[in-house]
Amino acid sequence: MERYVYMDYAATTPVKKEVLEEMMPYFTEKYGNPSSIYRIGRESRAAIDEARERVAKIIEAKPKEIYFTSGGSESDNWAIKGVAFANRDKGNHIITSKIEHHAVLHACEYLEKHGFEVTYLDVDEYGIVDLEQLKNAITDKTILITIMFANNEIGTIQPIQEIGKIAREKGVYFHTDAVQAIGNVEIDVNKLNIDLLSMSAHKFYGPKGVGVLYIREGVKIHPYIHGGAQEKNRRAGTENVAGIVGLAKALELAYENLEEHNKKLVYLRDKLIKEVTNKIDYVRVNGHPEKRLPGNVNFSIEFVEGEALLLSLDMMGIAASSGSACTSGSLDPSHVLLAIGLPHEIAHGSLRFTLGDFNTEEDVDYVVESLVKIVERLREMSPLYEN
Amino acid sequence: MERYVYMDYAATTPVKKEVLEEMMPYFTEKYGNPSSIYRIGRESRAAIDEARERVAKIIEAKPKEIYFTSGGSESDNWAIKGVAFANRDKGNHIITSKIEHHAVLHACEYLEKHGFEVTYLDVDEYGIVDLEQLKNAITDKTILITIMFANNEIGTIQPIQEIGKIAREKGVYFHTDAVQAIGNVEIDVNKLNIDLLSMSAHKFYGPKGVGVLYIREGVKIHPYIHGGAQEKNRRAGTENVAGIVGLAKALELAYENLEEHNKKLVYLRDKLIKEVTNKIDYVRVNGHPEKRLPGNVNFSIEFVEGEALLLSLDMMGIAASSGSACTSGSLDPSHVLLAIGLPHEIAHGSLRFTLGDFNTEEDVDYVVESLVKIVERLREMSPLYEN
Amino acid sequence: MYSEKVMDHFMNPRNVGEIEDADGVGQVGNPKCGDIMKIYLKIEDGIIVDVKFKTFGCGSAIASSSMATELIKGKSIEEAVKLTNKAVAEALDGLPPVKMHCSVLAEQAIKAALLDYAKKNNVTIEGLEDFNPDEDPHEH
Amino acid sequence: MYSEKVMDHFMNPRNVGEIEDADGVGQVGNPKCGDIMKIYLKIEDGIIVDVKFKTFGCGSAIASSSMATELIKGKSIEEAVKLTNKAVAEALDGLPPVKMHCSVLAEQAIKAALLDYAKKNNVTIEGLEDFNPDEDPHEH
Ligand SMILES: Cc1ncc(COP(=O)(O)O)c(C=O)c1O
Ligand SMILES: Cc1ncc(COP(=O)(O)O)c(C=O)c1O
Ligand code: FES
Ligand code: FES
Repeated sequence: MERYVYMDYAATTPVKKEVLEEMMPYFTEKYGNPSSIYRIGRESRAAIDEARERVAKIIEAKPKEIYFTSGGSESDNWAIKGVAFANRDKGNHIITSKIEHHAVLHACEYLEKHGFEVTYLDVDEYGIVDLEQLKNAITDKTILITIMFANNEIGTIQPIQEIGKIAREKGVYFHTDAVQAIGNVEIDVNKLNIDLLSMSAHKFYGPKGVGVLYIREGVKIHPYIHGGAQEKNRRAGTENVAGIVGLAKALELAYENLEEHNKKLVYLRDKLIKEVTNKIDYVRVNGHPEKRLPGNVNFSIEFVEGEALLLSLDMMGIAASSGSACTSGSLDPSHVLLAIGLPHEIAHGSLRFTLGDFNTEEDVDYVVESLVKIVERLREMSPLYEN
Repeated sequence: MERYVYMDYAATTPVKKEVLEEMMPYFTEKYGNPSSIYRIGRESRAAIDEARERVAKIIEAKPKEIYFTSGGSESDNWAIKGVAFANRDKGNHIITSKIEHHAVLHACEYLEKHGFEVTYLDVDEYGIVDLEQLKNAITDKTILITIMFANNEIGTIQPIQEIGKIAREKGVYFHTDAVQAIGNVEIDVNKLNIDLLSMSAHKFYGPKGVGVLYIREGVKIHPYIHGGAQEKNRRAGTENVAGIVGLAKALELAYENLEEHNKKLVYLRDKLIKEVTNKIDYVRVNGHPEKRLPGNVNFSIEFVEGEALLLSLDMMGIAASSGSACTSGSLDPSHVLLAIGLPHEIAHGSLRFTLGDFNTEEDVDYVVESLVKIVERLREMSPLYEN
Repeated sequence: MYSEKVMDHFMNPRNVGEIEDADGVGQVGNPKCGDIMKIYLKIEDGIIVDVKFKTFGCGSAIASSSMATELIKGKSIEEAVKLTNKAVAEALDGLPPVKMHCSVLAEQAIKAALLDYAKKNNVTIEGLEDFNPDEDPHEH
Repeated sequence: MYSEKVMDHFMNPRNVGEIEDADGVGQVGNPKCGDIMKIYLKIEDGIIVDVKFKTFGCGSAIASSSMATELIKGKSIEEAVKLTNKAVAEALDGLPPVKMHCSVLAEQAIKAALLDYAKKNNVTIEGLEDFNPDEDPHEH
């Protein structure tokens, strides 16, 4: 099988050529420590400061509100635990949703063991949080609302503006895990009343191991990694200069022709959904029909199991995922699919395709064609399927 | 001034060509998420597993005891806070030294705010911790001893084996910040009774933004970054595959011809010390005469101030540092120099040269020659100097 | 992740299907856990002359079914009842630790089919005394 | 980090040295803090006809001394006493925030030298009433 079709862009992306090119000098010639006073140190410092400005511009933030981290998971942990411990005197209540990424959920669970109370909001069948439940959940002990911008499994985009408005009106900080949304959706932290926002470069054609936490000026938050004076004394550790430069460049590229990019992805996405649902019976499309990420497709294919689907696809040279790539070590069905009301047996047959910049219409055709064969084969083996 | 002499290898190092070469494929072709089941995901997983084995071998650990992090600061924070909170039921006392890196000191200070007690051991004039004081400090509430392997400013190497022995005898966990030592000193975690050890790739010709925490099997420690199941559920976040591969390669190279490398550095180091102390009066060499890192030189030059020295050196194309590069945002003299008993006014005139693989004898000559001129010029301006 | 043997038995499973007039049929697993294994046995003179399976489950569940059926085909009931999940996993050149329970499923499905045979024919099979087909082999 | 002007005044400082028979000498700072600034003034008919400095301190302290002496040379006492640290920093095209106090040091050293002149000559200089040369401009 010569063909290789990567359709797991939500798991990670390749670094774009232009991004890698900007990164390269910072490994070898421009290797100075940004905290150093001499020329090559100042050059690294300047590169980071410039990256900070480039990132800030895209989300309409101030450069000094951008903090570089080691990725989405660190950003989520920092945002949630950092705000929680810094505002302990104000209250101990946090609101999140049932379909957050594990970086958010497990940070919240950790806080529950340390005297905090967490409300996990329900979502509807499409994966959208219940705004009334949110409003009712807020008490005078609530210090943080953390709701993801877009879901990594089913692609559902939350009503972030409304959530931001509610949070602002009640004087509660609002953090959003935008790891999946950034690069696919326009984000203006001011219009949306976002106080903290997480990103991760490898989800938008940047390198792995670098991310951002946006922290609105004035937000009370503790540092999470203590040590040197980097990042204005808020995030210690010698800066990953090459990674930071790569992140900024990748983000710029993503927003350079966002509209075109999204138009193409939506076209491919809808084609994939249409053809698969036409050609295979007992298939369900998970997530919201319109409020979804441009590249996200999430099916439940009855009577077959997700890993068996993935393995078969891999044998045909197709890369896809079942549930979140981050938790494929686990055998339990995805908490997201259960939260939108799928029965266990159907959740087990879930299959996620996430399209990206390098996918073509032929890729979609090939995936449809392959999937039809694979499902047929697996269903023939399945004791649950009667044809 | 055409010449450029980098003598700040303790601040950071360039990535070696061979290291970068091994990293490159993981940015573009081999970009799969290591948690993914398909081919390019499994290839990334295999690369990480291999890196883990390569690192383990060098410090005589088991591969499963190696955890990849975002750098030395995260490793230190994780080791200290992770052990502290996981062993809270056993005790709340931690022992460290006065000359640790800020990543250790500030993590300890954070714990002091959260109900822990910390003993900061004194050091002698050479920067060596007092073993008697250590023994006496241990109580039945002591859960962790964290002492750095080698100091980043003055290069002093601690009696790690003795410290490990004391810790083991008393049943207390022993963490060592080996960020400066690794790549310069042979380390066998078993012989030295080390339970946890931090490293950072960019200090040994690897990339910035990736590190290791070695955790001996059986050590009770909490995860620090919560989320996905990566690193056996102990450190969440999509792995920095390229960085991890680079770290392993760089570490291997460092130990490939350690003896030769060290011989060369010691020769250059001793030459630099000898010539500077011969040609400039009122100069003090800080740190231990023998128990010091092969590349470390730390002077105190009286009647002149450190930053003025650095700026002048930079104008001559020489990169050096004063105190720790990580804290050059601060105006206070280094806590390390104060701890070894230097008066403030002398600490302010401190100057660190750290030699590395790309330095030559000509570099040393040029530095000596330049420094003589610079000190003369600055002393002429100084109201403290009478000639 | 998986050995070549596992992938071979997953992609080209042996003995897939049903036996219309099976002498023993066993089903274990639970669709809620994402796995069901059903084994059909044809037994003549104490010998398993034919065996088929249907499996809803992950790759290693399918491979384990395939391998397990191969291992008991043509064997006596006494031999079949002694088949352990370890033997199945070993024959597949190993399974990842989190996937060992898929081989347990295969062992149990065969035992369940043998138990069904024993009940239908009013015989007892040594080694099945403690077997409970409804026990869940999953730790998750 | 530093402007070109700062680097120029650091590398080629103006008015370095001492004045043997100075009419006013001021010294501020503290070696413990890593900075001492000493200013020598030669004053004739209320005009600063010559000024020299010696400084132990960082790059911006040296540059500030150099710039400050340039700014008051040839000026009247009244003008000199009005010299602010801001004016020094501005003339240097700015200083990093953490280094602003180095310019304060320069302002104070000049005031201290003027005070010394006033005391020696038994005059009062308007604008020096509240000046205390021993106040530490460092926040650290
Ligand atoms: C002794 C020591 N520990 C920890 C660190 C922190 O490492 P990093 O900056 O890579 O996080 C450093 C370097 O800055 C160091 O020298
Ligand atoms: C929504 C979401 N949040 C957080 C993360 C964690 O990001 P990273 O793996 O880069 O730490 C991911 C990706 O795995 C994600 O999809
Ligand atoms: S059948 Fe449960 S994971 Fe294989
Ligand atoms: S004189 Fe104190 S830092 Fe400049």
